[in-house]
Amino acid sequence: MNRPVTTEMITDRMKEFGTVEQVRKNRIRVKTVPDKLTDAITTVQAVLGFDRLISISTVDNGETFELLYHLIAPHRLIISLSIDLPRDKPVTHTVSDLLPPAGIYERQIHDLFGITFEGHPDLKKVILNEDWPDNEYPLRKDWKSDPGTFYGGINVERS
Amino acid sequence: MAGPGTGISQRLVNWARIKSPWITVYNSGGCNACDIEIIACLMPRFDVERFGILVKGSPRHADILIITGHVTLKQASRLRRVWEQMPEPKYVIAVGACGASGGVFHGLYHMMDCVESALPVDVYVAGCPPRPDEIINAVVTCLDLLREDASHGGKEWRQKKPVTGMAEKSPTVES
Amino acid sequence: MTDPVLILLYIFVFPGFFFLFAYALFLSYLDRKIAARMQQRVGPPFWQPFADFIKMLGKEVINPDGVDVKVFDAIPLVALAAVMTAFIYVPVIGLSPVAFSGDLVVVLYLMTLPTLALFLLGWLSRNIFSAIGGIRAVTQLFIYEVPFFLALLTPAVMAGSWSISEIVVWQQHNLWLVFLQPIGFVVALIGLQAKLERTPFDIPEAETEIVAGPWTELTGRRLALMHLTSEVSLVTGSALIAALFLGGPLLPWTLSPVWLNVAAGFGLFLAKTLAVLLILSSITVATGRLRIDQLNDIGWKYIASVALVQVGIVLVINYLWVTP
Amino acid sequence: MPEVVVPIGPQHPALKEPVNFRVIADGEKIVRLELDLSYNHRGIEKAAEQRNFIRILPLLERVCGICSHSHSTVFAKGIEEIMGIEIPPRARYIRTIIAELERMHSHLLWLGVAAHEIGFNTLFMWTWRDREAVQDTLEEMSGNRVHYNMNEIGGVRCDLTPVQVEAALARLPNLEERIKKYMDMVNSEETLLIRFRGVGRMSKAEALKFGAVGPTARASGVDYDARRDDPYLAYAEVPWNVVTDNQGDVYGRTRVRVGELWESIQIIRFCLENLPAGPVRTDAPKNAPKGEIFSRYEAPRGELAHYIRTNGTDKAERVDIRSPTLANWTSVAMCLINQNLADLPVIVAAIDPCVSCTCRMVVVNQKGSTNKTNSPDTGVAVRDLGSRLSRRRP
Repeated sequence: MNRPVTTEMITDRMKEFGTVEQVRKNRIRVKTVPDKLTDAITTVQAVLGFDRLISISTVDNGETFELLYHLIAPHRLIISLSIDLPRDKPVTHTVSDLLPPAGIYERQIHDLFGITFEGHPDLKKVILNEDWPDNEYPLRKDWKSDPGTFYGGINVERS
Repeated sequence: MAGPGTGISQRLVNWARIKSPWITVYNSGGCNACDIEIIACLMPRFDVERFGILVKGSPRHADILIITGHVTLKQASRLRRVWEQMPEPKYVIAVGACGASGGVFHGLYHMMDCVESALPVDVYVAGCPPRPDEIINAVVTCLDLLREDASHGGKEWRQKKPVTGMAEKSPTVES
Repeated sequence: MTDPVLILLYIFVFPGFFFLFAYALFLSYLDRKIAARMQQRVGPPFWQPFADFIKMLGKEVINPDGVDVKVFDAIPLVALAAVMTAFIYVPVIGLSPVAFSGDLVVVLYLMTLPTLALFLLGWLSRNIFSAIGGIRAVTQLFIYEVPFFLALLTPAVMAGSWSISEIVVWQQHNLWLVFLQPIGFVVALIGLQAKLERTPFDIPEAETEIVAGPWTELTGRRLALMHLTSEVSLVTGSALIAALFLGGPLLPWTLSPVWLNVAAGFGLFLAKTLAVLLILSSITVATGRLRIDQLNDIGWKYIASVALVQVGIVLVINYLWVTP
Repeated sequence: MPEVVVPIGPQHPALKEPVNFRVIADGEKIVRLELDLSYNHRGIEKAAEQRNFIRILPLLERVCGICSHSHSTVFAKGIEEIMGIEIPPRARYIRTIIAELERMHSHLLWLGVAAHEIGFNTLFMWTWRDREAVQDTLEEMSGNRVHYNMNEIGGVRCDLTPVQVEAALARLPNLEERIKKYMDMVNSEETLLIRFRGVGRMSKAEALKFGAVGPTARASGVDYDARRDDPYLAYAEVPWNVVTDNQGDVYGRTRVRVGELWESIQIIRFCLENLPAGPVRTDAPKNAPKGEIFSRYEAPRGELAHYIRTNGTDKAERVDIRSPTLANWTSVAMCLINQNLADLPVIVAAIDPCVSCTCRMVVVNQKGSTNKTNSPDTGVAVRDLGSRLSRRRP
């Protein structure tokens, strides 16, 4: 990058993808729509020099799932692209071709939240026991673990 | 020669079993704090080799199986399989609060609740994580159990009520 | 020394099997103690190897399914027998009564049997780790065998006879061979370290890569016998090197009463084997494990060529020295 | 030799923690690798949503035994920023001291385990003997050798008395001299060099592409360090510098870690010498206002990130833990292609995996073949044990 990238540059560059707000000194949060996500990431990677995906965080806020993609750049600014997915059809396109580490995080999110990522090379059950029933997604808010017998016959509310 | 437990050769074998207990460590899903405390036992400060305790890689060579951490669902069958691979006079030590009751992770959804639910445990060690000298003390109590069992001819006399869930349908490991 | 009862006594009791069993356990204890003290640990007590051996005998024997149990039991016995008979030919108190010209070759052959036994055990126990361990044991055998034999046969060439006892007698009149052939001595030590599969060369039994290599499926008495084989071959190897290079158990001058002479010879034998053991232990402590392909490079490029150079030097010396 | 599948299973002497590798090896060369990490999945994030801010810190500390202070500090730091409270300077210094002591004991532990992987047990014994000095200091300060439980929302649980400060300062010179010895041992010891140099090499571009973090990335020249990029606790006021190396292989990672050991000692000495006076904690409100934060921390293994969202109650609505080893698994899978089978423990140990942190993720690596690969679990059929215990919603 010939000239240092400033937050103003990022905010006006990303305006076209959705509402941009500066959360903290070096944190920028962009709220976009699922289908604009892939080219948002490509512009961020190509133009603004964000080269590393830190992580993908997911939050279940009632009627939608919110996915946040955090990227970092050599100039120490962090951008978080967030998208909302409807609860009944949580489907979005994978980004693991653009960012290889995303392959890991997407499989985890699929397992714990049930969000399917199209085009993911190998979206299989990953972190739960082989015998875990398929349509149970533990990290969803409405999922309560089986208040059944605590092992040994003592009834305990299980978190 | 007198009964099983009193012959000269039997006493020699008992002496040898007490003098050279070989252990193998299995982390069945814990936070590996207990693991690093067990490895600290081998180090120059708490050197356990002076008691003849060696850490062996494969369960085939070990007498005592030390389990650290609680048992996650996925670990249950593998833990059971490792336990079955050990040759007979074998003992199990469950280390830490996780081994006894699941500790901080008690009641989480991807976990069985204590080591006892997967296999019969002989000695528990309190602490999260227990200090290395407490772990050595656990091995010593395990050896006392061994000395008592030798005089009664095996572990059966001491086996309390069969472990719930395990006895009524012992898991068939498909060969 | 031709009285059969005395020979039987020699083979079975004193420098024979009973003494060898006790001395092997003692050397194993010393080896672990030296290694522990060098790592600033206290180290095991005196009776530890004996307790390990008896405990392993008392353990349950598990036969992995699909394994021919009779063969699985026979192999450790064959390995132990081979190494123990090799010890008879090495002079312990004076010259060995059963020595014949060419017993050096017999001893070297008998010393390689444990490695083949390890390979068979690894291959038989149908476990992926032991199979890989077995293959590594044999590949390592090819690498260190040539330089080891070269290093041990040059003393025979210099002393002009293939019997260990005669080499020892030859060394009484001339210098010890360790001064005449220092390179041969070093190569022999490295070869012995590789034959006993100790740390720089313990690739077959690499504890952190393939669980326990060929030893994985051994339990109970088989494990006890294989441990004993490795300890006995430690004794035989160090006694062999002590005899060939450090002058063996004979004093340069003979003391008046015969029993004092024999006792002094035995003391020399103990001192020399302990010296060799100290060198081997410090090598074990000071180095980490090599990879099989690195061992291949080092083995053939350096050790084998150095051994050849040693043979060349010996031939030249022989040629100059013999002709008056 | 046809392709051989070598399962390095959950129970393996090289791996101190349960991770399952299915290595497809052709002779001694590794062709493909499938990891299965989910043995340690405990469901901590689900439990974290049910615990208030006092009960959550012990749980978060036990995500991983070796970097326990990291997890509780990154969470406490995030919540304090959401609440907008400022912890007293003395508490910041004490947290930095404990953080750096934990980094030292983690790196010394790692150096020993790496030497053990190649069979060099002497260094294993020596490094762990010196680690006992760090453990004693931690035990004096916090009462426990591994889980220190020093953190509290709004400050530190217990203060450092002058006697403890003197005792800690007295131990530093001996540690410094030992670390100097390890530094030239790592550089000159032939038996280490022959097994570490040129093994598991990763270029800077690959490190960035596969998202490597911490010493693994810094050994390939990637200059990221959360302590300097997002200065937190007392790192802004302490003179220290980031250790990077451009070797990119296991040897480079060893040098970076030993260099960081040296830096930690200087940080600890600086913090201990000018420890500001004053209170140790401020009283924090019971509920956190509605908000979210992406709080980052430089754990011994790499950059640890917690995404915390609060909803005005005294419980966190969502805690998303992304641990450093989780990011390193992709890069280690790539480094392992066509290396020797004998090098697998060394390369895996080189990223200092803390499987308890990564209670997620199977990474499946493709070696140019078709993208479609799977990871059948080698475990035994679990019909009998697992199915009876799995959870059915009523």
